[in-house]
Amino acid sequence: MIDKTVPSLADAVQEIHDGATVMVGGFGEAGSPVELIHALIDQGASYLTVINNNTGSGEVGLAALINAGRVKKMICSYPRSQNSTVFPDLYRSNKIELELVPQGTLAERIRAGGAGIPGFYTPASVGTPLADGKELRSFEGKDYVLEHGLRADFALLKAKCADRYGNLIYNKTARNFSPLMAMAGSTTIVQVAEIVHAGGIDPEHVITPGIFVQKVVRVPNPAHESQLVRDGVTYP
Amino acid sequence: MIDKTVPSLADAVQEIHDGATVMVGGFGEAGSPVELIHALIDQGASYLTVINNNTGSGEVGLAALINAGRVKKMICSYPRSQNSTVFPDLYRSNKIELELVPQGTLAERIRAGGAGIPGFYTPASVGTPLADGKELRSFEGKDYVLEHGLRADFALLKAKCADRYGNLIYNKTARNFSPLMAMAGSTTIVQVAEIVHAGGIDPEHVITPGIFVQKVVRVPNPAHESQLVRDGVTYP
Amino acid sequence: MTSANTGLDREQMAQRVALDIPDGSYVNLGIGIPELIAKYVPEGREFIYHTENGLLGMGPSPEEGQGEPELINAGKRQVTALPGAAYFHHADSFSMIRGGHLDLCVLGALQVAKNGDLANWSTGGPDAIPAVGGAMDLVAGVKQIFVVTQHCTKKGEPKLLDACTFPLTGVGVVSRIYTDLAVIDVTPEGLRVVELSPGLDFAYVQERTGTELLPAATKS
Amino acid sequence: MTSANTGLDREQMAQRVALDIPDGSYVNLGIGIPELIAKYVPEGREFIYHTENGLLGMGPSPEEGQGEPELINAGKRQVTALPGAAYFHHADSFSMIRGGHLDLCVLGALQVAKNGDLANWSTGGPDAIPAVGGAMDLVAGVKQIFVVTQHCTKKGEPKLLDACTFPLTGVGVVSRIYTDLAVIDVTPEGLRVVELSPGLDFAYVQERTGTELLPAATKS
Repeated sequence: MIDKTVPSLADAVQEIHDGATVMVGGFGEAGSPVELIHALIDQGASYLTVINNNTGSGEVGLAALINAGRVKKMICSYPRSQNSTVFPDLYRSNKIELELVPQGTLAERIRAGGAGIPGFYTPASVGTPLADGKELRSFEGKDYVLEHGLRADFALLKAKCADRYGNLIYNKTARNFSPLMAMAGSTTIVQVAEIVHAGGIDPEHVITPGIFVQKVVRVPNPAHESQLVRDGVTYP
Repeated sequence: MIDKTVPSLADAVQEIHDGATVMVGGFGEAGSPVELIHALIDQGASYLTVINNNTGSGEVGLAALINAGRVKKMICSYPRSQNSTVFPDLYRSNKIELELVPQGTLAERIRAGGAGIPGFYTPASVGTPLADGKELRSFEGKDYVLEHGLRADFALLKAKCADRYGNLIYNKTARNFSPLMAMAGSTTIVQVAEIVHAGGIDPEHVITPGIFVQKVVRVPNPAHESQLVRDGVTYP
Repeated sequence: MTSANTGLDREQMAQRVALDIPDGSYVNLGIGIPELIAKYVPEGREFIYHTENGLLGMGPSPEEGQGEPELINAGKRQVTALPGAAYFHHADSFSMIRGGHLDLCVLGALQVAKNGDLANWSTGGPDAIPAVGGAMDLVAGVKQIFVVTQHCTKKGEPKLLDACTFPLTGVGVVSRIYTDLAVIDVTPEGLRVVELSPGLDFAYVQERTGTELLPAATKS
Repeated sequence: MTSANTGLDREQMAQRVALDIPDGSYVNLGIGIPELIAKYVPEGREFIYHTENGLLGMGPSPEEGQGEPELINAGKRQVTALPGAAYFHHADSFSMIRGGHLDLCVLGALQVAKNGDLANWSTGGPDAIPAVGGAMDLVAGVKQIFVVTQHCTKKGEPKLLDACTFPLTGVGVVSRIYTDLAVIDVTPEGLRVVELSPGLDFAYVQERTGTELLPAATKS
């Protein structure tokens, strides 16, 4: 019987290796898999390349992973936060690399990676410094830039509910990048608040079909990053 | 107040002009907007370029539109049917053009058109006659072919349910190409069995957000193509 | 608050922009003053707000204590969803943007050039943390781009220029500019004043602008 | 039905393929003999069937009269959806295919070459209506491609050849071939017989094959 659930957060992140590329779901705190990230900090993998729209907040979740010195490079669209100096401090002292990608291009690159599309053309960034060194091409008289599909060894995601096949549904704007990263991660690991029986999610309502998911772990009451920051929590 | 519903099928298809490019939803009979196609036959527009995975069955729906001589060119992946000779007969006598596209490439071209992506690379068809004349490019040692986004003046679709904003949900495998064509049609026209109040579709369950839809018409009990064919119906 | 004869305040600027949005428009609002526009839908019109993190049909901020950490806008503030809303993932959201499905986007600006070039993501300074978000996708894809901004920087330097000196967000993308001092169109001839804020004259605005302004067409 | 000493019938061929599918596999089945495989899931295994028109977790044909015209497979036959199924649109479906997420696809063939080239969509005849469907996407994207086919055409011509004469579906894509006469691997050295159908000998199969067959590695 197919059953993708694993018993613990430690089991879920166990195989993430030094030097791995890791996509992390979420836009700001919405959809951020805080507990999986903390388990990854405990696990110890280093020299990671992390793909997320942002760089976390406070000193929990993604910001804590960066603060712990585990991240060699960030690929993101908006590495600033109103309540964290973790990334800016490391960036200014040349201790972390940054690949800055427009948000829509980042989303489409991740989707392309998961969809077996190695390259596509987009109008975003044409004529700006973010197109420097990239191939331009004209279609019907308008310029576009060539962008490449993006894949990752692992994707760490948060969803609302899963079944044993790994079918997922999300909560409101916590959906954001996660369905794309599920496709682009070779091993997609998801924390969910609830696990239901097969058929417990209406086949019409599934957002991420289970084929894109390898491991599911239950975290019944996930923390909200903003609450942790307000409470002055730091990790570890 | 935004209200995309129109009172009749004739109103829905009224502005389709001679020479228009028209995407028609459906894979086989599942999702085929039979009533909208029949309204288009009544309306009279000709020299159409039609994009659909197939070419219809019997002498109803898409096959009837082709049989009426309204279609100059088909873009599809599988222009054969077990119970129709309409397209094959016209094709063999050079009375209709065919652009044959692999099914996944067709889907991705339509999505790309709707998503503002003018071109992308796919491994499908490399080394086959369907790649003849197309640009090849190597990414990480593997060859891919350049394909172009596809848009249409109109998309004719069938869905299960809509609200006044044009938010759509579909029925089972009748979903197929329709959410993509909704994105790629400049004017997207949808027949639905039911129209509900705003909020009547859970925002988590919407498959096609209303921004992609321009007109909605209610067809409470849509015909099934296979039933019409069994009943010996022909249109008009 | 600014005094009446030095132009509109932020709320008035937002209100002024809202007047020009046609009924039924699909609109994306940037962070800052643009966010305020949602409060000022003119009587008899309905706008549908898109936020690029995955919501169409975005409603106003929730009542104190009623918000949800996972229902936020692109500025990461808590919002609500109106009846008829839809959630979707980022690729679908930017398909709406890149595919030309949104009617209007209103953004803030660091600089705007007379040809409609926009710079709004980086001052290019050596210590700046570059952060672009969705701005480049929005200006490349949305049908019409409005800018709403203070006419000058806090130091009094003009933001409307012959050419931007900061890194660009997009080339020739802005069609109209709303400032505390004026409403200005980007035209093939350059920046043309459409409307002066109450109590201000053309010379006053020109003095605070780094490119030659054209007077309103009807006044010429 | 064929007699025992001339090889497997269609059902037996399908059953033979099913034996080689690992537990937990995501599988796409082509039209024809491949469709029959779904009936023969070996004891203790669970396969998840994908049909490219938008369903994962496809179940068997419905009971007579219980079918739905809008719940069909890629061959346009009515099917069912199992608990844990998911519906999706065509772009997502072919993302599964092109993105390498499916473990196995079993297809029919007109011809297979010794290097794994597959021709299964057109005879290239002047009167043929070309129709490719999803075959080119499947062979380009799915991790492993099996072919199940009669060893020869109805006219007795070999389908396994040095090189295909019909238009290709994909280049070097087939890894294993199941026919009524044998199970054959595509190897760098050419086609290698893995297993002969009961009652048949190597020479009998070689006679009916248009390329040199290699004997099973264990027998050499």
